[in-house]
Amino acid sequence: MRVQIQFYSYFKDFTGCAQMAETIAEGNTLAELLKKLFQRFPRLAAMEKSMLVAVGVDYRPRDYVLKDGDEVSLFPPVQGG
Amino acid sequence: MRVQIQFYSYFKDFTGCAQMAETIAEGNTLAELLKKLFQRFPRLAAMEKSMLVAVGVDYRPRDYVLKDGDEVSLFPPVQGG
Amino acid sequence: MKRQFTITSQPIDEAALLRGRKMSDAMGAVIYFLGVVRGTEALDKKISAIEYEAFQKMVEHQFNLLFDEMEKRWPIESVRLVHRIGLVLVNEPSLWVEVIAPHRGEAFASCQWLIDEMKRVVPIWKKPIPG
Amino acid sequence: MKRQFTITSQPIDEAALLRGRKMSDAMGAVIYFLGVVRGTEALDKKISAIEYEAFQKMVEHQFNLLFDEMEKRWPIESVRLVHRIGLVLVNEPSLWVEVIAPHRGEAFASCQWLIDEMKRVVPIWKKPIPG
Repeated sequence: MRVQIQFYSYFKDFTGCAQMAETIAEGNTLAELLKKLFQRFPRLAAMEKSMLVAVGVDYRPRDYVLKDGDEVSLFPPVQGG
Repeated sequence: MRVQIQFYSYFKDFTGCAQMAETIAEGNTLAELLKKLFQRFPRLAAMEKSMLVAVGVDYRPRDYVLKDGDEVSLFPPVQGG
Repeated sequence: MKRQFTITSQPIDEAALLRGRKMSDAMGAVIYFLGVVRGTEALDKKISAIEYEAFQKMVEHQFNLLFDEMEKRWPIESVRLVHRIGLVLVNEPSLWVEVIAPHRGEAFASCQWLIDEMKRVVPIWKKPIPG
Repeated sequence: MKRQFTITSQPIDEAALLRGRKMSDAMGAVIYFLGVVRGTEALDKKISAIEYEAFQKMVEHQFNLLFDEMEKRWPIESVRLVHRIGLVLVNEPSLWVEVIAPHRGEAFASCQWLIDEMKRVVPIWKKPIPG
């Protein structure tokens, strides 16, 4: 199963990446995906608490079960206005 | 001693008058002036509670002691905006 | 605090007022409030206009007292206010207010306070004109 | 409730937006809020601009969720909102909001709520550009 991952704002600097694809196991949750990413990107791990996570255009909790083709977006607190 | 009295908004209809002069005694307060006016204009008396009273361009309490030439303004609650 | 107060029997020229806006680099929030004449004063009666009457000399003084207080309470850079008198048709603005402040909290709070206080102390009255 | 949302890399044309205002006879209050880029992000550093980045598809969706909620809470007739992305120079507005309501209480409350919520959930980020 594959999901797309997008990083926004300074998360792009932390990962050196704007967009990537990741293969995950059936039934994996956002929490499990994040754990993998945190191992790969330690600076992202430091932001765990304040990090916002969306799938598609909606915010999702960490126990959200990922589906094939999901577009996951990770970003720091928003600052519009 | 003479004071000028101005009525605004529907107080003009209640008194049939926009502006008038009144002779008062030395040391008279606003309350004493109002008492005289209420005798003359009963419809004004009915508005006693909500009536606003200014001397010149400032609101004044009922115990304000009038001075010769004072411009007293009487009007209903304001409704700007 | 820059302050500008106008009482006028002419329609409020919002575009011209906008062009006249001046603000320093330290300001982050601008609020405009328009009070507009509604066609329904109460649910049961239609009106075509409101006639505004003002005790002008006192209006100006009372606004200045309010501006003094505003300046003490909030770090406002500028307030501009226009109030119409005479006949104002339904759907036309009778009141225009601009407040410029460093942050939105101050802009919102002070603008609301100014309008609330205006409706308490500034000697202007309305007379609805039936439709 | 009429709703209009624009995200743009062009300067906000306030005069054109004003000309586009439409409101019924039952409305008595209009509020405009402008968020403007300040020259001082903090006390110690000057900036010349802010670069705004947005996750546009999600921005639009999140604003629509906020507009849905606004419509449930207040009797708003119309809300229009413009947010700039890309480089916005100091002293230029990055955000323009218009709310039209029957009374000022609803207009102020809903406009403040919308901006507060926007700053909580709408995926837009700032990057200060040193002066």
